[in-house]
Amino acid sequence: MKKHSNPTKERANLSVDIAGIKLKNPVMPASGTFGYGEEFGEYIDINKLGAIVVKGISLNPHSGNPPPRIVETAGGMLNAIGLENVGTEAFIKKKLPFLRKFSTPLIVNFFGKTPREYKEVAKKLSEQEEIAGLEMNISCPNVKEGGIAFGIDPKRTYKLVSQVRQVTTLPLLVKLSPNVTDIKAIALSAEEAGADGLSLINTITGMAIDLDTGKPKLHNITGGLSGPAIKPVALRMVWEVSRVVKVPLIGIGGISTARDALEFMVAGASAIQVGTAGFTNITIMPEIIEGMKDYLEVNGIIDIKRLVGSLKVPDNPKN
Amino acid sequence: MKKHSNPTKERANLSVDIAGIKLKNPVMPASGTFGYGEEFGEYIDINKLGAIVVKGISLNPHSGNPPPRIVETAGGMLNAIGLENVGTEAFIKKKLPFLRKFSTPLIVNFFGKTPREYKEVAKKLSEQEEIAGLEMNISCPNVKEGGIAFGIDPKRTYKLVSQVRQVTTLPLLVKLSPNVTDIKAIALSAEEAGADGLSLINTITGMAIDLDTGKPKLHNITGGLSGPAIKPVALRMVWEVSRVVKVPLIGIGGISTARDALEFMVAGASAIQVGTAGFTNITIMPEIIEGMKDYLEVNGIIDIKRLVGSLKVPDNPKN
Amino acid sequence: MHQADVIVLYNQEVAHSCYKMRFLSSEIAESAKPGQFIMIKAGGEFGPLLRRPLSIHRILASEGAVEILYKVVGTGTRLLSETKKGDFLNLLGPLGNGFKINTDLHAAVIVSGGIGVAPLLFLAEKISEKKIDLLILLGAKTKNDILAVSELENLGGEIKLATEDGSLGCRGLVSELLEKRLGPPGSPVSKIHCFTCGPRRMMARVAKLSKQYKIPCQVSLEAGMACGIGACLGCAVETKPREWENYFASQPHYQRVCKDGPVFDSDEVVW
Amino acid sequence: MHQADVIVLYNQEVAHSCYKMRFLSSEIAESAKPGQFIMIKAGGEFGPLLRRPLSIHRILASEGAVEILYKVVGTGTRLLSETKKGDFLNLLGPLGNGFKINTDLHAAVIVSGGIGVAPLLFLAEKISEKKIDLLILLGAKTKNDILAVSELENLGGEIKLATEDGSLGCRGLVSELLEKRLGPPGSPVSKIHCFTCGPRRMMARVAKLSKQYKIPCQVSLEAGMACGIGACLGCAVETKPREWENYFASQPHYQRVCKDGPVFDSDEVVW
Ligand SMILES: Cc1cc2nc3c(=O)[nH]c(=O)nc-3n(C[C@H](O)[C@H](O)[C@H](O)COP(=O)(O)OP(=O)(O)OC[C@H]3O[C@@H](n4cnc5c(N)ncnc54)[C@H](O)[C@@H]3O)c2cc1C
Ligand SMILES: Cc1cc2nc3c(=O)[nH]c(=O)nc-3n(C[C@H](O)[C@H](O)[C@H](O)COP(=O)(O)OP(=O)(O)OC[C@H]3O[C@@H](n4cnc5c(N)ncnc54)[C@H](O)[C@@H]3O)c2cc1C
Ligand SMILES: Cc1cc2nc3c(=O)[nH]c(=O)nc-3n(C[C@H](O)[C@H](O)[C@H](O)COP(=O)(O)O)c2cc1C
Ligand SMILES: Cc1cc2nc3c(=O)[nH]c(=O)nc-3n(C[C@H](O)[C@H](O)[C@H](O)COP(=O)(O)O)c2cc1C
Ligand code: FES
Ligand code: FES
Repeated sequence: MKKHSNPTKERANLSVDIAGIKLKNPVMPASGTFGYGEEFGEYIDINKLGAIVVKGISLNPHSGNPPPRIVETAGGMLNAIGLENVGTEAFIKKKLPFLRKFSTPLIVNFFGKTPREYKEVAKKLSEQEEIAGLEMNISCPNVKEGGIAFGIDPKRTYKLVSQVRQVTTLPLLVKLSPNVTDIKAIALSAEEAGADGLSLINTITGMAIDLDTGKPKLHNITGGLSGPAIKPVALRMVWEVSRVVKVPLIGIGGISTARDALEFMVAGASAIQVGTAGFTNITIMPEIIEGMKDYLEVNGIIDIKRLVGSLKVPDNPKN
Repeated sequence: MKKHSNPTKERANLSVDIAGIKLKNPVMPASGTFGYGEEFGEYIDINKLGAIVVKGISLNPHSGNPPPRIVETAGGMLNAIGLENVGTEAFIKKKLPFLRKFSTPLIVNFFGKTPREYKEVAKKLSEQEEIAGLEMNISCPNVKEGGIAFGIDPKRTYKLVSQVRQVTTLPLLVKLSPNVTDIKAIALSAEEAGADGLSLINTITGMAIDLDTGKPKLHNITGGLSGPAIKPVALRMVWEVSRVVKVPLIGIGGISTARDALEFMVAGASAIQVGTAGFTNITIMPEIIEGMKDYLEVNGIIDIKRLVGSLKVPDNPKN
Repeated sequence: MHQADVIVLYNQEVAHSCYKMRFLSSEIAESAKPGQFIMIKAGGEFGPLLRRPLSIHRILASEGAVEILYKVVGTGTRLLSETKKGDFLNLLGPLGNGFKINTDLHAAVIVSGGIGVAPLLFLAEKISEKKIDLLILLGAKTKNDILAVSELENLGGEIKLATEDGSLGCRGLVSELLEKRLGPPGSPVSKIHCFTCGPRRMMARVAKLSKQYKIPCQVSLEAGMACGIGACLGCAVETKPREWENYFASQPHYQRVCKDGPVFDSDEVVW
Repeated sequence: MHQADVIVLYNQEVAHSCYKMRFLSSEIAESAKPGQFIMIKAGGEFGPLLRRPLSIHRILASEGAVEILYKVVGTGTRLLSETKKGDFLNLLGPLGNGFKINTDLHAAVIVSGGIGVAPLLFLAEKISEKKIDLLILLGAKTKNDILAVSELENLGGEIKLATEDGSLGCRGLVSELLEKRLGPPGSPVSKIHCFTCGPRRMMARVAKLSKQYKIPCQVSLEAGMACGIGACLGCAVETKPREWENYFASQPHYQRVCKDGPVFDSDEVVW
């Protein structure tokens, strides 16, 4: 990271631009950990966030998996919520009215069980002017093709993203799964297919067993690992992807402090999302924003954008 | 898990058979965390272990990566040792004499930079009668094919394992990398190519950044994540693989307690390896062995083999 | 509802592996309703990642203090039990909906199993304050697991005990006490409400009895939780869909224990 | 070498963010050599995963007690600083090779930078016991970072101080003190051995001077460690290959700080 002296003690500029969405600061919640905003609204000032990101929406409502749905692991947790959501229609009618009250841009995470569903949801959401951008979750099983996730194969990713691209002019973020051999290939496919930005990472598939009952701890058997445990993997993937794509990245995975957040930006993320950490500390996002500001000012960095991708490695052209 | 009453309080039978190697108990060190045995020999009774597994050996000595080579993360650590080892010849001359003193079977982990090297090492090691089995690490970059790891592609895996299979009659374990989209496909390829057993998982690639210097914390930039943080991922992969292959599995990843070890066996492992946990507690392996025995006896399970793959899920044929 | 570091005033073992803790929080003391809970971060920075949900056991309004009653079952509760007077604990609360005490309620029966008494003392106090007739049925495995008896006795209502091993009160299940009390099926038991908390199977039995006798019954459910505020959907419990919720069609219907509960009408729950 | 829970006798801040801790361990007290270290699990079960390496600062043989001197720089040392008298700590040691004190040694100079004095007090005591002439050069950033002076003074040898800001002793680097003391290059300085520990750049300077003056010099190095016993190869430091090790050919040559060190001949190290 380049340090610049800041004798006049200006306040650091934390604003960033993600795929045309202007953010006051790079900090936003991770989809599925912030409900539809209402739940956290009682505790924090949503206007202070960089963006709002809501629980993944599908065309029709889903009731999700039977419990138990969550289990704690070392430095992390597994969840198998099963994509429970109210569906596009109810989201627009019942959830949007609350969300439109804020000056903070709204990013809607969505998914489908078939490419058609993906397109339909994207289309319907794009008609809502309160929505600043879409985040497309491609880690879902494709029911048409035997339940294998869309986002684990570059070709499938390309096809799906292209189709969605055609139906929306909103900034389109594609959220990548870490459960792949080469996340760069998936990222490149998504970029080529028209993604305006990439969010990474989603959860890593894991499992927990209750020895005393001999059963899995989650009804769904496997679940997605999140939290500090996955931070090193997320950071590596952000760095790998940042070296091959041109679109901006949103770094996600185990971010719990301002330093974590800044590390992701040094690795190449233009913004970050906070998920699991919000469960332990409900005011973590405002705290991270303040902490980032303080760090930048103490170190004389007047604009956070200078940090993005500044990792000092021998072959980094950004240094 | 099935419980059986054990009124006579027999001591539980912990012995298992892995690919023809008879183990007193299912507990062994993970390659690279136990040196060449000498280091731990001062602290624990090596004769009590199920097997000895040594640091990965290559044809020629490797001096490894420049430091820093390790860094701690939440619930885990990253290492980028860079496969430092004394080479096959020095291993046989200088390290085997110590290792042959024990009644515990010796499993030698090895790797190569080319298929030829893999074969040569396997051949040389197979001539040593002290060696009970080989564990082939296929997560190494293939220098001939542009540095892409052998073990991330089913076809490459099949080819490499077949070639090694031809040069050794020793029990051949193949150690799988978790950095893949579908570990089942790699496992099936290795089995088909003649592997007698599979060890999983190796480390997950991760990264750590020093915010204050703006540099990666490891000289090698990325490293392998191990420790409790990865246990849920390892457990999931053992379970997934156990459902598609017939050869025995060795479960590895974050095992730190007897309960952890038993959970891996319930998931489908016939034996387990302990790596990172040995750094915090040097006597962890004897403690795990005792703890497993106690657990089995308290629960009236007279033979540990009954636990293997006993996970209670609706479609498990083993229940 | 707020998140704060609170100071511990008291933390003692009150029965085998059961602890009572008191801490200062005028915010919670002023606003909490019976049946609500708090989410505590056990062990501080290096404890387990997630908060642990614990019911509000009692409010000491004059001191602005709050009591919880908890059983050590794992790492979080063990670390909590090691907390000392003067230590700080981070918590979030009060959370959840709490029990509803209808204004026209004449008589209430509280059925508690084991540590399930935790939220029920607070409830019993509120019911007593309203001069509603109160019968308390306390059940547990053995006499060592019967908790909070003296506090409940102070309220002056009737208390019946049952233990599975017969070491205190009747031998048997607390639901049998309830059954005995309700008389032969068909007996008229009007305007009684039942409130229960305890092991799920016990609550299921109480729910079934209540249904038989047509007594409204409120149950306080448990579920593993991550956020405690309704944001993560981790604490789902299956319930019967209300009519207007038929858009879920053939899918099961879930509610959040943390936000829609933890107290549910026993009729709603799919047992 | 052993792994054990030891009881803490004393743990106090002795200078800004520097602590001295004393614990009972007759095994270590009896067997440890100057320059060896221990690996401590800070924060117990829920502390950071890996042990932390800390030098043996002093042995109190009669009490079977051991002292360490450490600076709070991160989580592990912070948790250590919160340890109280009577607490237990799990540790492994003594580890590593320690300083070699040649039998024919006539005069020794110890060069310490900052917290680098930690292993050097124990060494100075051993050297004093052997009636070897001892000069101690202590350097630090400011006078607040000069540690263990009174203990070193008790040994009766000569002590010179240097601080970078001049707040105590000479203004400047401790390596300049050494240079001044050695006189103009070419001065005859026979049978002196140099022992040093401190920031890597300071040790590199001392190593360079020693080489110039042809004085044998032992340095105590640091590296991030996982196992502390030579098993993981995590603590590599680049050294010059010895002749018979030429099988490494063009590759760099590494040694393990924990097992082959932490004390190395300064000539061996690739600075
Ligand atoms: C709304 C609510 C209110 C509660 N109020 C109280 C209370 O007042 N007093 C009290 O003692 N307990 C209460 N509980 C239960 C309490 O939250 C758990 O016992 C606690 O979280 C266990 O944490 P642990 O780290 O000690 O155990 P863990 O190590 O997390 O688990 C140990 C064992 O307990 C089981 N377990 C963990 N959490 C739960 C749970 N929520 N329900 C059932 N079993 C569980 C685990 O499966 C495991 O077998 C309440 C739970 C909820 C949801
Ligand atoms: C053989 C040996 C003997 C040592 N003896 C002492 C001693 O007697 N007294 C003492 O105060 N310290 C000593 N150290 C250094 C001490 O081990 C580290 O300061 C400690 O491990 C830091 O742990 P932490 O959790 O507090 O910091 P961390 O949170 O792990 O790190 C905080 C900061 O310190 C840096 N750091 C961490 N470990 C080291 C290290 N080993 N060397 C340099 N920088 C590091 C990190 O990069 C980071 O910037 C010794 C180290 C070694 C290898
Ligand atoms: C309870 C829970 C629910 C989640 N739901 C979604 C979701 O609906 N859509 C999605 O794209 N990601 C979802 N995620 C993944 C998170 O958005 C995020 O990618 C992941 O948790 C890693 O970040 P963290 O470690 O900060 O939690 C969910 C995560 C959790 C823990
Ligand atoms: C320091 C270190 C060195 C390792 N070296 C090797 C190696 O040489 N060959 C190999 O197959 N695996 C190696 N591994 C991987 C371990 O054998 C094991 O698969 C991994 O650490 C996961 O287990 P754990 O979580 O119990 O440590 C190494 C791991 C560590 C931490
Ligand atoms: S615990 Fe998160 S929704 Fe209930
Ligand atoms: S720390 Fe493991 S070899 Fe030195």
